[in-house]
Amino acid sequence: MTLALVLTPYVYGLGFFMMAAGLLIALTSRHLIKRLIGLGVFQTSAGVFYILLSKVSGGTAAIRLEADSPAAEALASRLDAAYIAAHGVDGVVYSNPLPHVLILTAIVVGAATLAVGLAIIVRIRETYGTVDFEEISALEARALRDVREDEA
Amino acid sequence: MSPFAGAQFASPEVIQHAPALLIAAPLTAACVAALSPSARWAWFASLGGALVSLWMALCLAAEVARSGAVSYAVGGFAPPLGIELRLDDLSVFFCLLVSVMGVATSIASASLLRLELPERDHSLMQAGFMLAFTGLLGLTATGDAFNAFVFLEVSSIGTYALVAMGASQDRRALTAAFQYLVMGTIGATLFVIGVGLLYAVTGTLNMADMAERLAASSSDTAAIAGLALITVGLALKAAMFPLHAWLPGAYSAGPTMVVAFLAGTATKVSVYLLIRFLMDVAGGLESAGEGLLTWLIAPMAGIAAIVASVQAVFQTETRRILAYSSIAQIGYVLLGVTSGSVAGLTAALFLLFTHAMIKTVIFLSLGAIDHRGSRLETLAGAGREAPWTIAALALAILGLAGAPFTAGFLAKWRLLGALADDGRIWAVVAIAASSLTALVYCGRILETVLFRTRRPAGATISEASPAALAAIWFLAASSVWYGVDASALYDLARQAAASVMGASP
Amino acid sequence: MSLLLASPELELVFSALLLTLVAGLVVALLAARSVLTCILLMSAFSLTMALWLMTMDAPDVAFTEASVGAGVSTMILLGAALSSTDVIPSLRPGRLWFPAVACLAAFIGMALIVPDLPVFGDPGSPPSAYVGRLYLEQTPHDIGAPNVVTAVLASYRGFDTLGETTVIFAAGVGVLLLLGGQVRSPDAAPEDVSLRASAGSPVLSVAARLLIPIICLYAFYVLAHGEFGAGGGFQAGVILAAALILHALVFGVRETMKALPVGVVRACAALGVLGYAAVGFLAILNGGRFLDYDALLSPVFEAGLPSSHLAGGHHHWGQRIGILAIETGVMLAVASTMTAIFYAFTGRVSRSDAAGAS
Amino acid sequence: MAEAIGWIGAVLVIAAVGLSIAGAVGVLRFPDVYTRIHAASITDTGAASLMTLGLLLMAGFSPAAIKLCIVWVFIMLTSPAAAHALAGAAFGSGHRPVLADPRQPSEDEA
Repeated sequence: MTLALVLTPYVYGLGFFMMAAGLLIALTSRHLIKRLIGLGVFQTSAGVFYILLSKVSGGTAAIRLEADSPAAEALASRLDAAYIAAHGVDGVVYSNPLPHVLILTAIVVGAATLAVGLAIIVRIRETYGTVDFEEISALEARALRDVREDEA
Repeated sequence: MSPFAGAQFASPEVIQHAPALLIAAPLTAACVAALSPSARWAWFASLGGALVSLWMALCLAAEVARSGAVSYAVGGFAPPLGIELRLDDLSVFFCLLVSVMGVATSIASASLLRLELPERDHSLMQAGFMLAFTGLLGLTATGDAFNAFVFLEVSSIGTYALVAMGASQDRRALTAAFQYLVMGTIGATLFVIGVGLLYAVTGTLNMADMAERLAASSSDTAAIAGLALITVGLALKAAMFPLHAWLPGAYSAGPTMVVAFLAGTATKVSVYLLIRFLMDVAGGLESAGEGLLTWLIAPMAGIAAIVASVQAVFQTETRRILAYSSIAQIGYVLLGVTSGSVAGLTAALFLLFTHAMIKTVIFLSLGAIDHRGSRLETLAGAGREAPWTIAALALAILGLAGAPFTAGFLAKWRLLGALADDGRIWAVVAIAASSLTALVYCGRILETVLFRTRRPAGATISEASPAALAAIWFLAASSVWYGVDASALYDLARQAAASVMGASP
Repeated sequence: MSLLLASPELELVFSALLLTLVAGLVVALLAARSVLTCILLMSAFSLTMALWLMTMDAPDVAFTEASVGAGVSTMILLGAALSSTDVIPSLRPGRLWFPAVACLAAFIGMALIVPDLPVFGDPGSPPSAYVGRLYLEQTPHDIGAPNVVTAVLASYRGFDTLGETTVIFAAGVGVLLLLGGQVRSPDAAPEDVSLRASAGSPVLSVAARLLIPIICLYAFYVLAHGEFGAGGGFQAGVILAAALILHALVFGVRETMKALPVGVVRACAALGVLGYAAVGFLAILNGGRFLDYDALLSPVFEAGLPSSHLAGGHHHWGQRIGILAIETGVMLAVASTMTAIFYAFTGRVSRSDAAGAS
Repeated sequence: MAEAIGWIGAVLVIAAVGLSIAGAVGVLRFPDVYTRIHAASITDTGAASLMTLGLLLMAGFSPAAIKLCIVWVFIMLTSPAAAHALAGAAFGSGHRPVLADPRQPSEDEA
């Protein structure tokens, strides 16, 4: 358990680092596609956090095994009986399935966001001739100035 | 007394399943709209979906008035294992808001779409609109924190593309939609991380269960962080100052039916979730919810009320003026929410509902006379060319300015009263200053449409179609009616506020 | 067999090492300049993430992450980025500092709450000890499927999955709205966007002819096997879409569109979601709650089925049929939406190429 | 006996990992597209074969063994076809193989 205590801040730290990095890419990149990629990293790192919550030490994937099957016995052989009795379900220790389900949904949502975002980017490129954020802002500013001059 | 007490709109068998039908009906309508061969059939599908939802919302309002909160275990699994749809007074209030605006937008949508987009896109536009409608209704009805995220995305994903469809009129719709997508996704992801933190502390996703376990938990740093993330995420979605940058672009460039619906509902539903999480789920953590409300949201709302109003004065495009005014109004509503009293929350909810009606009228009528991202001056003389539409628009603008005998006036008056009673003089000053500023831009719009004459070069403006006029006038007339006799809506709002604050109405 | 099993603590260390690799790829992504590099790094990121998910006992998620993140996402990213692979410099430092400080502050803020979070791998943490454990205990009784993830996904939290399918459908509607106006009929379909080398390459066409039916078969296997192992409607849909996309890459989009026009694809997406919702309505009509699969079959009928739990057996036929029905709806919706998205992107790219050439 | 076969399987898997690393180095260090594809695809098939063989020995007679055999067949089918398509695409988009040693520039290049 001491090893797990050392690992805890490390793995959460990595997860939070990925969140911050993804957010940074999504907010600051000049290339619009790179912004979307950053957004994807940000969404995935939220998933990392959920999955970190799901792991049970010595557990296995949440597919129920028969208690006396060879696979279940092999898994049980490396854990002590008290641990299995306390945390196992019918003699086998499983990881928590709920975060897995949630993150399956979140991955799908990420793919959907990516598809719509890319569709908008394709249209932006056709309309403005560029996917550089700064250039688009400059083009818009110029258009606005032209309108103002027409008025004057 | 709720105005729905004693009413019964359907047989008990239907009412029993109303929470699920409320969401499943528009979802089915969206699929039918996408399948339909012509724009006309898609319109019928969307209208049908919206009407069934409104019917179900009315049934639920009556049911909640009769027997308190309704809980529906989807799939037959009791919470916390299954997903629970839970409707109390507060959610029913927002259900009614969303479905009324949905029906109004849907009625007007066919003629609005004809003005803006080629026929072949209409059925998909209706499908996208119904999906957004489904998502917002799901948000108000769900009692499960992660399910709320799913519906947040259902309502958003389609909306991003719908906003971008404004590009056929105004190319800025594309960049606005992209910014909306990035900001909206960041907001939703922050929300889901926050829910994850609450899940890490409580081990459950059901909101009621979460509230109980939070109250019992010993250490709450992670829970407070989770609530803070949820607050920031929802503030992004609600366009709370200073996270509002995406809203003016999206409102000014999107297609009318989309903007009218979003302006009336999307930011409002985010406010609902904010209330739900900070006052209900965090109820056990007195310090956390109230701390966030008092020290984060209230000051920002005060600044929003003033800054956004001033920004609105300096805009030249009609829709941008209105977008900034929406940001200011969200500020008013949040000031009421943070007041911490039943009266304040009631006034805030009342203001929220009337403002939704007013903004929907304004955007629908602007779209119906074919006035989009263009400048205010092009509206000059509109009053003479399209008297019926402009009359409704003028009524709504009067309501926005807070003229007496409109619902807008009554709402602001009660809000100011409630805030003054709580001793929040700074909030009263902020709202008063903002309202005075609002007079400037509302006056400008009114003056342009009513008294100016059209420049010779300007395009003619034609009256809205009968269907659109019906929708516009229905909402405009109700906003005037609630200005004269507010009791029905006000009682509903008070009931909702009382149910959150845990006080007897 | 013992060779395969390391000690539990060593597993945690291994998993942390893999996560370090994933984070390293994010660092590379921060520094990357060219979009093409970014896309490939994103793909590598997803693939490594899938490996990491395997070490975290999440095979279903790993499967999805690999097929969606490394497969479909990379493909549509490449499709959208094809004509602009130019290098765009990073933002000027003057514009960078505020977001950078904000992200750093967010990171530090999140790091501060680590002591309050569950210990990595702790079986007694609230998430693992409460609802998660209830699912593990009750699935054999309530659902009867060995794969608890599928049971939760399709039945306990089936409403979430309905929402998820709707999200995919909404994305399909959005992409078709934005890009689909041009690719209605096969005659109007763009010029061949297949791999340039495939023209007359017997290797590819033979391999594709051999593989496409097998891929389809595998998709149905994944669909039906979801109850017992990793898999399910969503993964099956992505695989089915992959078969169609392979067809388009090797034989040309025009051929694929002739076989499967955009209108049909769009209708299939709507029908998939509709089918899912219909299962819910059917349950209501039979007297259950929305999406209550136990109500799908009438009790009399189910009691007559072999080893039905109503007759004291352990087969939950209603749940089983319900799960299979909604997973089929998910597969239909996902496969057709992915195909529609692919049509929209490839159709568009070659259209702008043609515009540039003329 | 079973234990010994398991160890042989483990050795094969480790050999496969070594081969993969060699392939990765090749992809990074080789001079042009074609040699890199060569490095990638030869390890793709070779390492995967060793890996499946090793895993087969470790798994013994079980349903997993049948699945492993099927996986191997598909790798043998797809990996060369993918390499072929990649090389064809590279050639089609104008990449030419480097024929001389780039460290000793020939006269017409200089």
